Amino acid sequence: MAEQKARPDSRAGPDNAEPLLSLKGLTMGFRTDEGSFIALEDVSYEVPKGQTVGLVGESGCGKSVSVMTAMRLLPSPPAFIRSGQVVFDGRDLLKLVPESMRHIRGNRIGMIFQEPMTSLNPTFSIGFQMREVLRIHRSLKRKEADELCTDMLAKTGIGAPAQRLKQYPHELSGGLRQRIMIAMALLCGPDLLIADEPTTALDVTIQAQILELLKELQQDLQMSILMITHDLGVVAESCRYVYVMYAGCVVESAEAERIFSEPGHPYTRGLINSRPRIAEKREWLKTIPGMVPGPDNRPPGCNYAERCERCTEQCRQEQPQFVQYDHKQAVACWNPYP
Amino acid sequence: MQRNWIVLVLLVGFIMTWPWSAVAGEGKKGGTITITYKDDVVTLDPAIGYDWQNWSMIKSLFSGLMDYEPGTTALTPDLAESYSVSDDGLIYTFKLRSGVKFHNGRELVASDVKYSIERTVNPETQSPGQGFYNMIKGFDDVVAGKTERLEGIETSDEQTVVFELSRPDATFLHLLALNFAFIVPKEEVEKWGADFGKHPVGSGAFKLKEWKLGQSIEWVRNPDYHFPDRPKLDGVIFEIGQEPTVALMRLQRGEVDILGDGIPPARFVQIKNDPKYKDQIVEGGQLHTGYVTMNVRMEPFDDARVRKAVNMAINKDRVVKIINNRAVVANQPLPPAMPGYDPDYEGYPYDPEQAKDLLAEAGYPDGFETELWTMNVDPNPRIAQSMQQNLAAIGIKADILNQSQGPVIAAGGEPDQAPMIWSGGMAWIADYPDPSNFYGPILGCGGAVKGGWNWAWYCNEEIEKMATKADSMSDPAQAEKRIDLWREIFIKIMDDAPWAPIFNEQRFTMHSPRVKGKPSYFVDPVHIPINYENIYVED
Amino acid sequence: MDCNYLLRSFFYFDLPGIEFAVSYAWRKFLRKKVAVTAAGVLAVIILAAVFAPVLAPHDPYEQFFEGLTLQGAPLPPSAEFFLGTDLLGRDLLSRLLYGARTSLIIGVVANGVAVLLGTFLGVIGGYVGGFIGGAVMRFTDLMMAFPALLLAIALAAIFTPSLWIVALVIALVNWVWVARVIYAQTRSLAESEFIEAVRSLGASWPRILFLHVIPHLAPTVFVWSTLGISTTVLLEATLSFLGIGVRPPMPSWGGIIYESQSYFLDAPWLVFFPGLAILMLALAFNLVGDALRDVLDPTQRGRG
Amino acid sequence: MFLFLAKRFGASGLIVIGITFITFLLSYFIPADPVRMLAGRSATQETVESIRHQLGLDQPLPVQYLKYLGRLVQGDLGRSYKQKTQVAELIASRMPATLKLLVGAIFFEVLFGIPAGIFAASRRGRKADNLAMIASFVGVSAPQFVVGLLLLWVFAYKMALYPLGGYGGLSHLILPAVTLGITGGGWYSRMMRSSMVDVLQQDYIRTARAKGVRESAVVLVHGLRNAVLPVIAMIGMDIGFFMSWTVVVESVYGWPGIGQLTWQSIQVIDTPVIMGVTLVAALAIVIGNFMADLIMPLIDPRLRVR
Amino acid sequence: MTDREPLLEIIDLNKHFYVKGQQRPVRAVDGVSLELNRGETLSVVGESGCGKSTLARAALRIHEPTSGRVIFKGQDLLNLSRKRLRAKRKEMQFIFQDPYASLDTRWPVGSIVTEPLVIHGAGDYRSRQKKLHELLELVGLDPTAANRYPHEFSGGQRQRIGIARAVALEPDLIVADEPVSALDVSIQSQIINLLIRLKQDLSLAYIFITHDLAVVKHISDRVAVMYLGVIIEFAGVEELFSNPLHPYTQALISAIPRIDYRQSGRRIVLTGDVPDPSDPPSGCRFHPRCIHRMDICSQEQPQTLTLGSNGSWHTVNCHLYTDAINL
Repeated sequence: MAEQKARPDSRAGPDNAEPLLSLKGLTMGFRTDEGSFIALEDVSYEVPKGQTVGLVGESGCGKSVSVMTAMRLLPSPPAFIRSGQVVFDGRDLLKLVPESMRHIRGNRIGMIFQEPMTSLNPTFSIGFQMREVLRIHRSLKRKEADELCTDMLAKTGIGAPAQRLKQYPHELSGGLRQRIMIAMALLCGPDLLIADEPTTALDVTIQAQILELLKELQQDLQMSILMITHDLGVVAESCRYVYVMYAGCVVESAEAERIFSEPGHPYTRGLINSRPRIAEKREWLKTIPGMVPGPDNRPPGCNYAERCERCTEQCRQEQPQFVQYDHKQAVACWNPYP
Repeated sequence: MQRNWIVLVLLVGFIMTWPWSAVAGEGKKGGTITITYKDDVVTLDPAIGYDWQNWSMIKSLFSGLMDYEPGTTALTPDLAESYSVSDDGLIYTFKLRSGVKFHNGRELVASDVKYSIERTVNPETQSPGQGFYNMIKGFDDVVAGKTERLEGIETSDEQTVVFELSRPDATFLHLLALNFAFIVPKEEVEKWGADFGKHPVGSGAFKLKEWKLGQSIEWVRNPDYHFPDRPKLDGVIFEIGQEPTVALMRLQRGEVDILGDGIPPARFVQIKNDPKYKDQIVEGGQLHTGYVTMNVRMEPFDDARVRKAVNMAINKDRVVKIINNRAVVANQPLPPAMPGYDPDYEGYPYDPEQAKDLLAEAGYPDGFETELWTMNVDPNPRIAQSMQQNLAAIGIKADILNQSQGPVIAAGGEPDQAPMIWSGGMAWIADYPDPSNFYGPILGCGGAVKGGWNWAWYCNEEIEKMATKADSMSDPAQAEKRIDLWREIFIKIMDDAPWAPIFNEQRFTMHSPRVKGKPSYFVDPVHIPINYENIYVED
Repeated sequence: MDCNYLLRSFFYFDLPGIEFAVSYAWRKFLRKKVAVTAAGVLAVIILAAVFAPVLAPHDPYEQFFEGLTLQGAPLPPSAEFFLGTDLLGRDLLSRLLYGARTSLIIGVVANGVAVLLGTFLGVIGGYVGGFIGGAVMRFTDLMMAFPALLLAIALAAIFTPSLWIVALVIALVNWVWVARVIYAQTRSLAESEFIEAVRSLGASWPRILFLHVIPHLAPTVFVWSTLGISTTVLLEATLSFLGIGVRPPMPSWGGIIYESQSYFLDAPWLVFFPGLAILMLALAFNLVGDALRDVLDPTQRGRG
Repeated sequence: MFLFLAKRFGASGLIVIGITFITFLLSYFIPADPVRMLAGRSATQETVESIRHQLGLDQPLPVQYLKYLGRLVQGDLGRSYKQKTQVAELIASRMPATLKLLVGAIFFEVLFGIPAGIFAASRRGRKADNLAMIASFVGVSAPQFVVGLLLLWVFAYKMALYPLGGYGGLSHLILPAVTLGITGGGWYSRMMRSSMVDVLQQDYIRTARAKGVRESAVVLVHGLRNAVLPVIAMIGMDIGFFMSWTVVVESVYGWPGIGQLTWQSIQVIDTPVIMGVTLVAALAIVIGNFMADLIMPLIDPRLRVR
Repeated sequence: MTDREPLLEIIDLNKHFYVKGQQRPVRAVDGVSLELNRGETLSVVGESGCGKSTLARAALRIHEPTSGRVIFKGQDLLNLSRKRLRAKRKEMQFIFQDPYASLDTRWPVGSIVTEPLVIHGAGDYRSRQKKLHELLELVGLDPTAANRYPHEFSGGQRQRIGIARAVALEPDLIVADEPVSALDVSIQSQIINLLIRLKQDLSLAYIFITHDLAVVKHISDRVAVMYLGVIIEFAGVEELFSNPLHPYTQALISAIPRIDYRQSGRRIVLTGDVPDPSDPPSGCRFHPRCIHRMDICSQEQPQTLTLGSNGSWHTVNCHLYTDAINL
């Protein structure tokens, strides 16, 4: 399977910087009652040290699944990994014993999630949940831990941090909760922060706050961020490098600036053009016809072929190869836009 | 008056000769025994306690003017030192034993006797025994609430009680041996009020030491008991809430001395067949009859032929077998141990063919449908089913209605509700060993009223007259004749067949090897399961 | 409103969909091995009950003379009486087979009545609301707090027990749970967006209730119609065990145990076989009902 | 919080009163005359009427009920017709046994039900899960009287490990408690499982894992605290459930508790005792729910507001 | 009725409701006044919890408003009997945010789409079937969809079903509550285009409830900005985006993440969260987060000021402009 569909290295290599996290040819799927299906096909991307990388795509394209797989947070069964590697700081995470993996999670890789309302345990105080991280990864006295927590809360712009520790999630607003999630993820000073749709559930004004905050923190702490989002605007605002996913595959990777100015893959282009823009007035929005194929009925060739305006017979038959334009852009398409 | 003296002499002779002397020489004092019961002991108030379990307990905690010789149904004076009856049978004079003390230390005097019986008769007490004393003069006034004093009881001095009856009654001495006539100290009754039943103070062989509700009752010897050689035991412990099956196992292990509830029916066959326990099981008759009533006011049981047919249809041997032969087949209302039982009477034989003929004669060649009521506690539904099958064989389709006791009793007390009732579980165990006790409420006209206990609604004027006559034959000289009259009455009743007598339950008591005493003490007709006063232990 | 449309919309349009839903549910159900096994057991019991007259080796009511020992003890399993005899000398196997009828009839009838009653009151409580709905639900709360077995015992004492009375008594005790579940579901349906949508189209309340709310309750009702039977069977057995079940000599599994419970040490087969039968029946209904719940109505979970 | 509890208490009070009313009505309609049974077989008509009058049973039903309530308010449960004892005293004497049984049963339920549920949930979809769930359904489907008799037969009779029923120490308690708890244990394990399965799919569980929390702690700390809530609510309701099932279990084991008292009283239509027992059962339900209401906010802070 | 008369006029509409355990009512909609002309699209925009969905429902009496007037085609909806209101509903329809939750999953699509026709007794069976096919075609669904059930469709298709149902009776007004928020980006554009096309074809008027300013900009004629139950700014779309007056509107517009990569310039980042609607701040409800906060803001509720630049009409509720109007 892996050999047949092998593609040239999809990584264009953001800035040639040394990668901190890299997924290499990850193919995985789920077994269900209805049979098993492949969710991710040969997914490769990488996050360099100290940079923010975006992972964009519509719902169901596999962006969250890829990081959950990388972090080994998917229960198996039903999830299974067919092939690939997840290299973090030189080690393949997929080969680690669970105990070592545990020491990476929350310690060297922090994660924040889409739903700040539900991502915190409602039955434990903020303080407990934050201290827990320190208890697991650092052996600190309670007082030291509390200090560290309040510091971190203050850093994420939360007022009266000492009181917050005593509060429970339901007493806080969504924005605050997301800040707390961020603070919690950053407690151990991770090298990488995985932000899975961190602002999707938030209001625009709060989203702006959180994005600003992430930007500041990244500069302060010199960490890498993998930003998963479906919102091209968020990517444009916060990422230097972007991977676009469609139906379980990475279809394009490029510098953020490049991807918006000269999108190579028809899908990327369609996505960008289908958003209404504040700055210009158009009568009709550009649309992408049809729907994303489900994981159980993907075509033999390019997954996007059915919806693509530049589709050829080759597209229907063969999986497209990655075409590397330069170090700034690579596209998996038989007929990419120039 | 002369005859009174004869009675007295006879009685004194009785007292001096075998029962007491025999008992006095038998066994030694000391030791404590353990008895188990499943159900709670309801009350130990002699005016109220009226079930087989507390009946004999009360007898050992209290005493009355009269008692029975242990293990028999023969009357004997107890608190009475002597008594005399007037010629017309209306005046009874009792001389009390002197120096008898209540458990609280006070001496028992004649006014206590008066008080105790008045208390039983007083409606406020709600004594189920009240109605027994309706022959005492002034009874009606007390019942009507006009007075609390019974006109018919006089205490001329501290040791003498005189009863005046409104009509002669041959059973009166028996009635004084009933628990309801046992003597209670007024001050204690007033102290405890309605809770006297939980704090009984009497003058019996034992006194209550401790009662843990729902768990145990502990008795100790009454050192001041007026029979100095009794009781033999230092104490008795009742453990409450013990399953009969468990109790049996514990007895086998030696932890328990007497099975209060008897041998559990389910284990009966095994235990009975085990030679190891041969000496520990005592069998005896009871003053009990199990019977099916047929409502003579409801069709088709208004026809005596139908009732006779039912009598002939029921295979009583099979019924007895179903309860593991723990009974003997009955053919008349009276149990064999009861004076007046007719051993020569053959009754209705088991003969389905003839039963069918009788039915056809009565106009039911194809039988009919009816209902058989029964109480819903094992083995009664089983017995009912066995009879149901017998009835079905002659074409009577009886629907079994099994209910808890209350509704069955209620239905029996209505003239038109229950055509047939199997009496099991609610059946008649005699209060006192006299045949009259089997007539009045359950076969006499007085019981055939709404809410009454004559579930057959049988009322025969002729028999009623005979019964009245028999009851007034209080002269001891007529005793034999009286019994003969009763015998005749019950056989006559069987001609009308308002009942189908089924069986007389046998009593089986099992005791540990260390408990000794005459076998009759263990199947004492009035002390169930044992006569606590007279048994002893040998370790 | 033309009836034609109603009919069409229900039968013409709905049919393919229902077929689809049913076949989908069916396939999902078949994948559950345990449930299929349980359904098999159920089928066996139902067949045994239906064909009891054919299958039973003896008359279940016949008290055989040779069915008891001379001392009146029941016989252990033998060639003549496969599962032994009961305390009246009747063939236990035959009584068990006929007893299955009792259990099933009471199970189905009692539970059917309970489900109907519960659904009716639940819908009133959940959809009508206001004073009536509130009163209905307060009453349900009350009955919920009433010790069920005590209620059944008292009811059984008031009405002389018979097959149908026992069924009724059980129904009167059991409807409460159905009412609670239906109430909760109706409430959430009544507040759901698609009902809001239909209301915004201008639909009248009977239309909403009968065409939109009630069809959604169908799976729950169906699930409870199955799941509830196990509770009913157990309750019937328990009532019989306490001596207030169906009228003897009608065979009932609980009744057999009731009659023989004190003999269980010496005649354990009299407890074991009927006990096993009750267990199997209740278990089968439970497993099938639970699987149906998973398949049809995964949101409902409660104590039956 | 206080207001909330007060409201709950008020509602509970109404429920208790409603229950007493229904019980009163039921005992009134039971076709048996307690006075007849009380008065004995030799009683005259006058005596019966006089007793009826003394007990106030000749008054119209509403008056009887109101008088009953009036006495109830003064803490007087009445006197048993049959035993002539204060009902309160009777119940009090039976209470320790029943309480022991209840505690034992709940202990058993919780001890087996909850771990089994957690175990099954953490192995969801695997063989162990299936087995545990079938076992729990066996527990739910097993009639208690059969379980009781079989346990007695096996463990007390054949193996002689425990006494053959009866009241006493721990060895007496084990079999009845297991019997009473087996249904609940089955339910709890099912509830615990489904609740835990739900909880383990929650986002905060993912967060906990992402923090590097040990899997056992994810389940037992983060999962359990959330998943146990419905089970606690259920235990609250169960106390009422038990009050009626004790009738069966106590009858099988000869356990001298409220259940036996109930059964005896029903047999002879001892209305005051029946009323008292139902009241106790209803109170048990109310108290059970109330305790659940008190305990749940300790576990879930969201319930603490108000 | 003249064309000049607005199709829908909402005057001082209030919707208060009580939340369990809270003493004071939540004033979800607090004295809102709006008007909508025929064939016009009015967007109501605001963050979650600002009361925009409640406003939409209260205006159509899907939820009974507390007080106010809603004049639809010259008739006050709030005075109508339930029966007459039901009849009136054929002229005003609703589209919901969650296309799955708003469709009866037990009904086939054909029945769902024709249900409004049945309810209002439009045509016979045959004509309704014809209409059904037209409608399906209109919203871009396959005719075979009629026999299938909602769960067999994707989110975008379901929203098309919802839209088909809404336009079945050819209403004058459609209130759409976040109709595209739950959809994927590539599907959003399809639905938006569909809505615009329908508006042109069927001469509809929309009230469009959304939080997505980019969509608002694209689709609306006029925009009302809502904050904590109050309309704080109301203007034509071009006017509003080119000249936002209220500090909140300004922040909102600047907070939109832009795809137009190079354009992202200075951004106003608001501090704090939207306050609890059951306990809104005194005075101007926005004042705790406002960068131009003045003393008066916490004391007095600002009046609705009508301003205009270049002759266009524009209202705003803000103390900043009290002086401007006096000039």
